[in-house]
Amino acid sequence: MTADQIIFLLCAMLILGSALMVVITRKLIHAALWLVATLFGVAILYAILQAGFLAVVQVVVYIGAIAVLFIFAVMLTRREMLDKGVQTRSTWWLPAILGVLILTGLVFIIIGQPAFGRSAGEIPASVDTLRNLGAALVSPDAYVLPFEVASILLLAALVGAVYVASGNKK
Amino acid sequence: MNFLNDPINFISGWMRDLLTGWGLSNGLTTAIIYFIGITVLIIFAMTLDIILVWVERKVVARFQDRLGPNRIGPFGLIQPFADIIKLVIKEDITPAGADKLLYNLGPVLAIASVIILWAILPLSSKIFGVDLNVAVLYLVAAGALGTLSIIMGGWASNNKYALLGAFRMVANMISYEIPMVVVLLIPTILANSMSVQDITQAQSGMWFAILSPLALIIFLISAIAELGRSPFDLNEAESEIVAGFHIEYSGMKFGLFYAGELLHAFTFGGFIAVLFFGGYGGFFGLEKVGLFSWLNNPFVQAVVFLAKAMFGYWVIMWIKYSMPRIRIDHMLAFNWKFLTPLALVVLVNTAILSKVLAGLPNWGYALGMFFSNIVIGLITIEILRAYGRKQRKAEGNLTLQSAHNQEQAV
Amino acid sequence: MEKFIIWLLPLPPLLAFFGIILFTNKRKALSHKIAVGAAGLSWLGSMIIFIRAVGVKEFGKHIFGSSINWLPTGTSWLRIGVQIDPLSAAVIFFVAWTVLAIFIYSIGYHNFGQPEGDHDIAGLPPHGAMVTDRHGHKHIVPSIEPMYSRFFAFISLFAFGMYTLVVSDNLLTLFVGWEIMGLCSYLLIGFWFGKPSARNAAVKAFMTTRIGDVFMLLGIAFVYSFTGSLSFKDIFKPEMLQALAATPAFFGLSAAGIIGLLLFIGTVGKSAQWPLHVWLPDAMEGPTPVSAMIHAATMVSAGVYMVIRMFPLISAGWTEGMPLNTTMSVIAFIGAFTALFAATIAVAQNDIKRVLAYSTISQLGFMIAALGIGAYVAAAFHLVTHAFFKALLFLGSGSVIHGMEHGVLHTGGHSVDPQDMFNMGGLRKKMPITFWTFLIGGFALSGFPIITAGFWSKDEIFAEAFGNGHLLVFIVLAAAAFLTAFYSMRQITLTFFGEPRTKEAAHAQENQWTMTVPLIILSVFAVGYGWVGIPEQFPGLGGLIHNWFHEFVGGTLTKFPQPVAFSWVPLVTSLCVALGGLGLGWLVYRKVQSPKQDFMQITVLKNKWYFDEIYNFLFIKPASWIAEKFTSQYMDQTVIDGLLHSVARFSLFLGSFFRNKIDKPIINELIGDGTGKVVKVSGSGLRKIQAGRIQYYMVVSIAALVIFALLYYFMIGGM
Amino acid sequence: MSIPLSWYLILAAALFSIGLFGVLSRKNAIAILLGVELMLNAVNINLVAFWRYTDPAKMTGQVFAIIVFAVAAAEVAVGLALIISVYRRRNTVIADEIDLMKW
Repeated sequence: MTADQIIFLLCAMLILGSALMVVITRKLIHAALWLVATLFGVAILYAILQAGFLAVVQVVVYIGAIAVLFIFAVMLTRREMLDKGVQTRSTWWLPAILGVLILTGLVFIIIGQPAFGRSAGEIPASVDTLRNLGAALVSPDAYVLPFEVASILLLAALVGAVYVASGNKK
Repeated sequence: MNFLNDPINFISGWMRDLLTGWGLSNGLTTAIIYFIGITVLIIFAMTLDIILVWVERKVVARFQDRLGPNRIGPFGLIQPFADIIKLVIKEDITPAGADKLLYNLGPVLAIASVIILWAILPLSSKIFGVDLNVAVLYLVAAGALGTLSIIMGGWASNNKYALLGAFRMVANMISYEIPMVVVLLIPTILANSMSVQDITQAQSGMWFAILSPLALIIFLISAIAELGRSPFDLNEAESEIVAGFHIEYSGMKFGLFYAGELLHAFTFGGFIAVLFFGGYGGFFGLEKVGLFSWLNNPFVQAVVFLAKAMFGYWVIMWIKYSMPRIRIDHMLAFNWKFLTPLALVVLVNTAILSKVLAGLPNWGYALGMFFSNIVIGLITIEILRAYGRKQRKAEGNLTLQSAHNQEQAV
Repeated sequence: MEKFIIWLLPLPPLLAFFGIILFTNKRKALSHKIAVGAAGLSWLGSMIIFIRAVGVKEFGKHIFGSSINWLPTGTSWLRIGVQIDPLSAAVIFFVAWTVLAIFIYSIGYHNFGQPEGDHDIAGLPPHGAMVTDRHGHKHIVPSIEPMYSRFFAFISLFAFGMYTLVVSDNLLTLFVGWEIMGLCSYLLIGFWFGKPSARNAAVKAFMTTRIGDVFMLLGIAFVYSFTGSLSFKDIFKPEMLQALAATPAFFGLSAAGIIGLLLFIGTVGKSAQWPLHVWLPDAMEGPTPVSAMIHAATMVSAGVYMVIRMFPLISAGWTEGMPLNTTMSVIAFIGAFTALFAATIAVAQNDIKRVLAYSTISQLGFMIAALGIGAYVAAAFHLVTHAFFKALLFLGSGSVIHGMEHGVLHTGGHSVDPQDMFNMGGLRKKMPITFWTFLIGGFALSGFPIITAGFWSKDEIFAEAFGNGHLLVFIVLAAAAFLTAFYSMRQITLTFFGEPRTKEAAHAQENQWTMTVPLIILSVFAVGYGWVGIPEQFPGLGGLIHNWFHEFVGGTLTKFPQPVAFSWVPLVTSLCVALGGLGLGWLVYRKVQSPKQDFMQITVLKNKWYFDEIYNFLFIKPASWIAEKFTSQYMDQTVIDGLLHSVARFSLFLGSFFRNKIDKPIINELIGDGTGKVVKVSGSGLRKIQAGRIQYYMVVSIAALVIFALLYYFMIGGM
Repeated sequence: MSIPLSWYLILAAALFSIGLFGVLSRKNAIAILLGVELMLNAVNINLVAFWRYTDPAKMTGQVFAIIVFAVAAAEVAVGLALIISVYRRRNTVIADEIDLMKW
């Protein structure tokens, strides 16, 4: 077991454990914070995968914005009885079974595929992933269109969210 | 590579040989070395923090035309320790109904979010945590952790005022993040890289502050807002919500918050220095001159950097203790209606000019960039004055109107 | 020219009928002028035709006649037309005269010119009106008949019917005329429909004649089906008659026999012969001119005319001297029997008109008997003479009754019956003209020798009967003749001789000219017409006047009938029978003052041999029983109504069954509400699926995904 | 780098199924969004893993991951806005109670 495998396993445990806690814990705030832990785990994973930019972006976007949004949302919709009752639906066992089935199915498929077994190749020093990423995002022949569309999407979401949440009492 | 010019690698190499010698596996040794490095950095930061407490109290006193702590030890040097001991001795109360886990996690995260920053702070060309190629973004990411800590603190203390204070603080930080991120792009554009080392090297010729002073000003303002200090420190606004989110904290937890805040301020001072004042370098090419080659020595660079950082910190304190508090909606309006648009304009301007003026020699390039910023500044001032005049006129005739009404009413 | 006039003969009375009915029934004077005018026109036309016909030599060979296509019957047409041959010429002569006389007579009879009755209502005979004369005396005067113009319309229609019958050249239009006269007899008998007896009499007359008509129609149909045509020319072709006589039909009779019999039954009904005679006496309910015209002169004689017309068919396969074929023997028997039978009843009647009715029946019996024994010309001769003197007698009795009514009004005693002979007596002084004309008529009826026409025609019949050896018929007819003479003398003595038995009789007055002139005209014919038919071999008078009638009417037959050899026996019998009857009648009834003294009032005869009761018992009671009990009670109420009710009940049951057993339980509950419930249940069940719970949707979709994946994996083979 | 690609995929699959379970079993609408976030992160892990293990030169994986970031952010923003407005009107965030299109 090499060091990075250990680190990976630790990180995997962190992610899965906190993910489970997100899903299981009764108090919603804790769920949100566990989500933050999961996201942090995923960021570390990206770091392991040498996708530094993504790791930091993950932290900035997810933890900085989305998690905070979640916490805001939880606080805005506070009501005393909310966290009292059982948080999961009465028929929670059905999704559990489904989840397990899907997991075993996927795992079965992943293991079945030899191609997935190979280990990662070394990134040649010449390749500067960040620069390539920047270039890919804005060069016309690569992904400038999806990039622009994404920006428009964000704008629309921004306007929409403001309009819906503001509850304009006309 | 001896100790003087590359201390960290030297030490790590030494340690590696030591540990491998002990038969540890390679991965394990690197893990241990990294660990030791991190602890040393943290210890350095915390000691610096204590010093800052003293500096803070002295400088604030001087601003307020008073002496500051001078009773304990010469010039009150022991005062920080006294404070720390006081905090430690204080009874540690956790409010009833508080969310134990979050309540305790709050202060820890506060300190964590600051210390994380030190990972990328370039003390000198050789002495630094890690040279991330996305350091600038890392700075913003760290900010996110800060937000989380404040929310946890506010929420967990089960106190309406704490929660409200946390909300306001978070709203403030998040909204000021936008202009900060936009402005951070400017040094990235100028230095063609997000890595702090590259930015510093890039500034050896010309400080970015000179190239885009507006960016500096906007960064300064958003940094202060990020810190939640002075004009924007509404969370501790006694008049409004007693003591903000850390109202329920007492004893060492409050101490952690307080220390975190101070260190955060200093760190941002450091970043201002790195991004706009050339960081540990920036001697306008001076260090290339034979005489001043000692300027390249890591330790000297470290001292230069710390001096610049202290200057940045001083500026922040200066603003803190001289500016009145701004109301929360003014603050937000100021940000969204004035600061963000201005930042975008400056960014666009820098992006375009950096490409357009690329051909010019260094001073021409700098001059063009500087003057463009001046022009933008003047235009904004003009717009502001027009807006103000209109506002006053509206209020003016309003008052005239009301007076008129009163005459008629009588 | 003649053909044109023949067509027009029946038309005037028809136009008069429509004119009166549609236009002028409000104005009485105008309507009777129209009616009499029309009768006059037809009379003029028929006189012209008669003179023309008499003028033609051997008229039997080339008779006036024309026919047109009327009904398309497939390939050929049914032809109808008009024809005047010697027989119809003779008949048209007496018809014209009697119709005209009766039209004029009825003007006076219905008190034209008298004031409106005080409280006369239509449908009842007039009761007289209170009048104050110049001197202020108030006395009752006979009032005018309220339905005056209606009466003239009906008798004009009747005249039209008679003319079409006489003039027609085929059985169909003959039958049309026959039926119209039947209708008119019904209408006129029931003229005073206010009286119930008149109504019943009208219905009785119509029903009995109708029975006869049905058989006659059968005969006509048989003839048509056999010969394919109805006109006399075709039927009386010799070879056709041979075919008819040859082909056997039912009951062992030949076709000709059957047809003859069927047609004869029609005549029995119409001319009131023995079995169907009951209606004629009751027909006296109608006004007297009606009785005179219909029940004496024209209608009843129409029946005999039809039989005479059909003589060649009836006597097909019989030649003079041969024994009678069955049809002729039947006819002869019925004729003779009716003559005697009616005569016996006539003797016992008190009502003046009833006596004459029965005498008509017996005289018709004479004619039928004559035809039965083959005396074709004698029958025709008696037909004509009888028409004249019987019309005379009826009109006479009408004026007697009219006079008696005058007396009743005068004295105010309404209980006295003006028609009962025993209330009369001694009217010869009060009504001389009526007395003398009535006397002539009576002597003609009883066959007073030499003078009256009745003697010559009856003598002819006795001669024929005796000459051809039908002794039984001869004897029966002789007895009938004796009785006829007796009751006519009884009638004359009771009404005219002796002293007036009641006050009303004392006040009777002679009537105005419109009633007496027709009497005189008819009395002239009653006497004069006889001399036309005196047989050649008659001792004394034989050769004086050529026997024109025999020679003229005989021409209608293809074979000229030979006059029978003269012998004394029939002559002597007819003489003593006539004179004996008259004398006995006078002797017996000179003294008689009241019915009790009249020994002839034998109850059997008085009640008309109980035939009415018999018929009542045999036919009417069963018919009414059938009508009430059987058809209405049993058939209608129980069977049909029962059926209907049961159907109704069944349908009700069915309805309720369907409703309660099928509709409500099955269709409503099971299908209607059932589906509703099913839908509701399934709906509420299914609703859960769409309950808007997002996670439920997601679970379901992912579950499906997993299942399909598994299926795919296991079924179609692993990855 | 001796970590085989399949490990990352299994990790992502696990994270995905946990997220799925979270989405399907939690009552609170916001918890559902948390679940969705987990699933999106699982997808991102896969993307980056594939980028890393197939061809680091071509940045498709990373670009796709960034796009997923954008979409996730937009989705959360709008989702939470909706939930808050629903809460403001219906005083509930329980997913099962928000089952009517009109109120």
